[in-house]
Amino acid sequence: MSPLDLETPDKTFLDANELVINMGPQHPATHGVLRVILRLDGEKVLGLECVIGYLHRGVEKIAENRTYTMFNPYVDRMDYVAAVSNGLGYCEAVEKLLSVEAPPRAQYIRVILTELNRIASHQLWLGTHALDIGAITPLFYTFRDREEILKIFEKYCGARLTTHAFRIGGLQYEAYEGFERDVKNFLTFFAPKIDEYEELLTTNRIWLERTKGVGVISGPDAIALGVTGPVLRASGVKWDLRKAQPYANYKNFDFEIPTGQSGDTYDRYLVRMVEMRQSCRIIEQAVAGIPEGPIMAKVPKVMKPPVGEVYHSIEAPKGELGYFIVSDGSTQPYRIRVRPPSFVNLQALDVMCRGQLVADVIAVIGTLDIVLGEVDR
Amino acid sequence: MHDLILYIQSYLDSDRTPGGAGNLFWATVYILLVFAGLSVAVIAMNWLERKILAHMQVRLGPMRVGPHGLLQPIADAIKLLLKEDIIPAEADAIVFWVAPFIVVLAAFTVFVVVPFGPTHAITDMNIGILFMLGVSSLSVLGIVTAGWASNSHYPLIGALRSSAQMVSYEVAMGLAVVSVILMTSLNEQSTGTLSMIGIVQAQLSQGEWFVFKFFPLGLIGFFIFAVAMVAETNRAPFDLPEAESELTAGFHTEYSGFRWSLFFLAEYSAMIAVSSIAVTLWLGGWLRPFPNWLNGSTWELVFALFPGVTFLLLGVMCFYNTARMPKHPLFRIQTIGLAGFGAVLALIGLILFIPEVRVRVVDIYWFSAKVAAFMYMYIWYRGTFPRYRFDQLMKVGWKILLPMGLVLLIATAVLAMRTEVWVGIVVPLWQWFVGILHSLVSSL
Amino acid sequence: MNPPVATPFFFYLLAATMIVGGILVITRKNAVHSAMALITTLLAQAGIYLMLYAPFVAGVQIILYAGGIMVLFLFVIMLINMERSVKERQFNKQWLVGIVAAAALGGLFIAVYTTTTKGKMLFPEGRMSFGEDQNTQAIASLLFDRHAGQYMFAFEIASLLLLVAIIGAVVMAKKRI
Amino acid sequence: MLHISTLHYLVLGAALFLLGVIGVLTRRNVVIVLMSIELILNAVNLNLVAFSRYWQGIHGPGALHGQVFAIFVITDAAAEAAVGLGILIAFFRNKETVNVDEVNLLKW
Repeated sequence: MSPLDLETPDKTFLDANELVINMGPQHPATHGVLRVILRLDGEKVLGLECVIGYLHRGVEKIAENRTYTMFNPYVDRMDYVAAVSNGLGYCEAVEKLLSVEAPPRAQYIRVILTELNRIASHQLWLGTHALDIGAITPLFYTFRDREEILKIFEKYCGARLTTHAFRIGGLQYEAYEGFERDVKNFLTFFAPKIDEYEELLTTNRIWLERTKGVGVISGPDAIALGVTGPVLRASGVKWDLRKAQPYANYKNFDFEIPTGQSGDTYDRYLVRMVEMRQSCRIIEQAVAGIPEGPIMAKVPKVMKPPVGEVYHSIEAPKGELGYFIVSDGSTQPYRIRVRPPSFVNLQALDVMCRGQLVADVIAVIGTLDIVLGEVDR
Repeated sequence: MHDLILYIQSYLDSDRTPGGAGNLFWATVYILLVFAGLSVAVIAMNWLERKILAHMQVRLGPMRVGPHGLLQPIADAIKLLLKEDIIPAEADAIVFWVAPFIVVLAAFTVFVVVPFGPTHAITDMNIGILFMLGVSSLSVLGIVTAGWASNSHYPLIGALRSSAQMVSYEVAMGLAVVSVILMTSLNEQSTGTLSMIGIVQAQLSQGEWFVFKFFPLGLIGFFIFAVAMVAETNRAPFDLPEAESELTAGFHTEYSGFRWSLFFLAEYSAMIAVSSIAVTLWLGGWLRPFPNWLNGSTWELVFALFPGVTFLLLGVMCFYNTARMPKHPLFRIQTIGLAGFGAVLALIGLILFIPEVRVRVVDIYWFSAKVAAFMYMYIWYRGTFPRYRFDQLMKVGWKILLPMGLVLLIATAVLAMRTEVWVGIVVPLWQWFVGILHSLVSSL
Repeated sequence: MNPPVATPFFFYLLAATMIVGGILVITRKNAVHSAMALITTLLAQAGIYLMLYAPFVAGVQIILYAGGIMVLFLFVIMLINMERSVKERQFNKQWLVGIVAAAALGGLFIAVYTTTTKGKMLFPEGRMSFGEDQNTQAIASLLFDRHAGQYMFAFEIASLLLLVAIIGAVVMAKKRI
Repeated sequence: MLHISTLHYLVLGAALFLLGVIGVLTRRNVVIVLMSIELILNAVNLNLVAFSRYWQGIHGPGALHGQVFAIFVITDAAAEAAVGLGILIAFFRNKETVNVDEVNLLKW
């Protein structure tokens, strides 16, 4: 893709110059501090360029000056709406480097929390996405239900958003008294709520008109751009790391990978809705099968992984979240590189928005489900 | 003193509108009454919209200022009036200054012809409905100039969108209105009327509301108007000019304080104005429901008691909620306030039971009740629907509503010219169809 | 039958508004200001129509002129970039000739209107007031009635004219059809 | 003068007409020229309606021919404005100006 040429705008209708509009970084619909430079012909998007970095905190650089344990809380601050998944990815990557494995009980609790977090992340996405398209009510419904998940997190580890739930080698906290009951209660509470969301949106004429055929990206294009997660699956590519490269103990569970056909915004919406239901299925199986046993593997107090490098990726709510860690044998990583799903998915924005209208840019930003903390790191 | 009462009495019993009688004094009184009523309605609407929307969205809405947030609109109004009135440096100051007033004037002037009752209108113009449509279309000018004078991208786009939207939906709206005007001509002289009072009286003399006339033609016309009027007032799901997620606040982005509140006022009174058109044209204006089915003097009395009962119920609701207020001393003032408010409402309800008062307000009550139903629909739409995209909005206006309106107009014209077609062919066909449907359903 | 309401006062008020508005239209630099002045003039003229017991024409004036044509004007003014023309000279070179010609025309008007023939004014006043109650119906019967409708054909031609204008405007304004 | 006669309206119409003529003859901005033409048409309309009133005084309340003509003139004005503004846009697109003086090409 060539960079936008802002110096020599073409002539358009009525010989008016092309309109170059700066959307963001202070814009209600860019989900944070994303700045999008739009080149418009009237309301039609001729091209756009994302300007990122407004939330850059140098997380990867910080890692080089922290020990492996000390860096763990930092990853929660990347995708702050799916902090548990970030922690899982990091812990598993370091575990891989150390060649240890978390005990089964820890694995189960990890899966439960991660899947709960996936639901919470999707709920936040649904609320804000619908709000961008103009439906204000789903936002409040999803936030009401997300609260129940956050309560479980709070009871488990004391934090609601940046949980720091996992430790390298397992868990710090044993599941609290009544954890299983709370999770089961949540599942029975939540099942009808998804129907409630779908009732408001799935067959709503205006919702269909706003999302069908908007922001289409084909499967090959999505693969070429490195797009992952629900966005890729909605384009018909059945690629979910939980199935493709099972990590944690996902191979023990029976669940399906939803895919779409057309790769438009509506399919992405449907895929995520089904994913929430599938997450419920996984949690149900996991809660039923939590084994007894230790929650922490034997991990040295001072971690000195052997010299080498490791890449480990998990299926975060937004796509493939990978950690590439290079160890020089000391207590601190030599280099950590994070492959954040939002950052890579954001690349697709230009392809998805060309030829669409300004209002669709909003819808597409919403449907990509980006979190700027993760994009900018 | 006695003369004064007699003077008032003579006008209360007059069978003409003050404008029709050419009485400037009473016309002025009516204008002030309508203006005051409208302002109260806008304030009430502000509070109701927040509360109803909040309850639809599982939250409480304003609760702090006054009991159940009853004083919130007043607090907001004071805040807006005290705010600094900013005129951007690059703006065209005169036009920027004038634009909100154009919008407000257009929104308020239409109420000159709104018939709250057979005599309760400021005046009854021969061109009533034309006047209403024309004057309400003038608010486009205010919006366009507001967007232009702000001298900024977002307001300009918002203003162009808004005016394009209003201009295109006016067409469909006009067609629906014309079909009603054709229906008014179904009398012995076969002369229709454009007068708002005349239209309601035509419904009275024909014995049915126009929404049921030539079923389903009247209903289709009503539907077209009901969609177009939401678009015309820039409300959800057609609130593109104010699409917050795209254009921040549309044409009034650069406005603040008092001037902004004028736009707000205009938006709500325009909503009330178009709802009154719909009520007058299709829902029988001030006529009470079920006049044919529930007739007789007993039912007349029952329906005449409705205004009082409504206010009493509102008062009872206030008392009920007074009992539910927290018993903490901090809430004492609020509790007393709510009880007082309930007492006032109940008192109004009791006053409305007095026969002399009753017969004079029952028209106004039914008219306002129907308009209030529309107001609720506006809030409901806002809570339910996502927002249309601009091209889809235009598609709905030009490719769906306009052809529907044209077909409707032609069909109504044919039926109005040849009533025997309706009585002789369409009604039997319709009954036959309904019969088949009925037998199908019962056989299942 | 409506008694006339403060006729001279309202006439002079509306007439003054119209004249001032008209002067502003032809003197303002900024076309938007001109358009606003023209809208004021048109609305005042609708008031004058009401005074002449022509409510239907007044309604059409509001809905078509002020609400339709002027919105079109404002749209076009906003679409084309006027910044340059505001800074330029506003009147053309033959402005003096133009004013002289207009003054001559005005002289002609004065000459005609002050003419008296056999001691009578040119337009003796009928001094009758008619109700506006049936105005719309009367216009409708002139336009559409099967027997009295002498303008039916003209009305159809007018609709054809509008169609031609729509197509013409689209062809002119659109670059690619 | 307490009574407003037909002549009053005619004088008002004439004044408006003259203003319009001055606008058309002296202004350079095409948009304002078009607006001046609207002024002229309105002056004509005013006369027509005034004459209609006068005519009603002679031939009874049904003689509304002037008002019908006024409606036709308004229709005509709408058509004229649409086409005129269309031409204006085409002109602006090619010459980037709205001055009448610069309409000096027969072909582009």
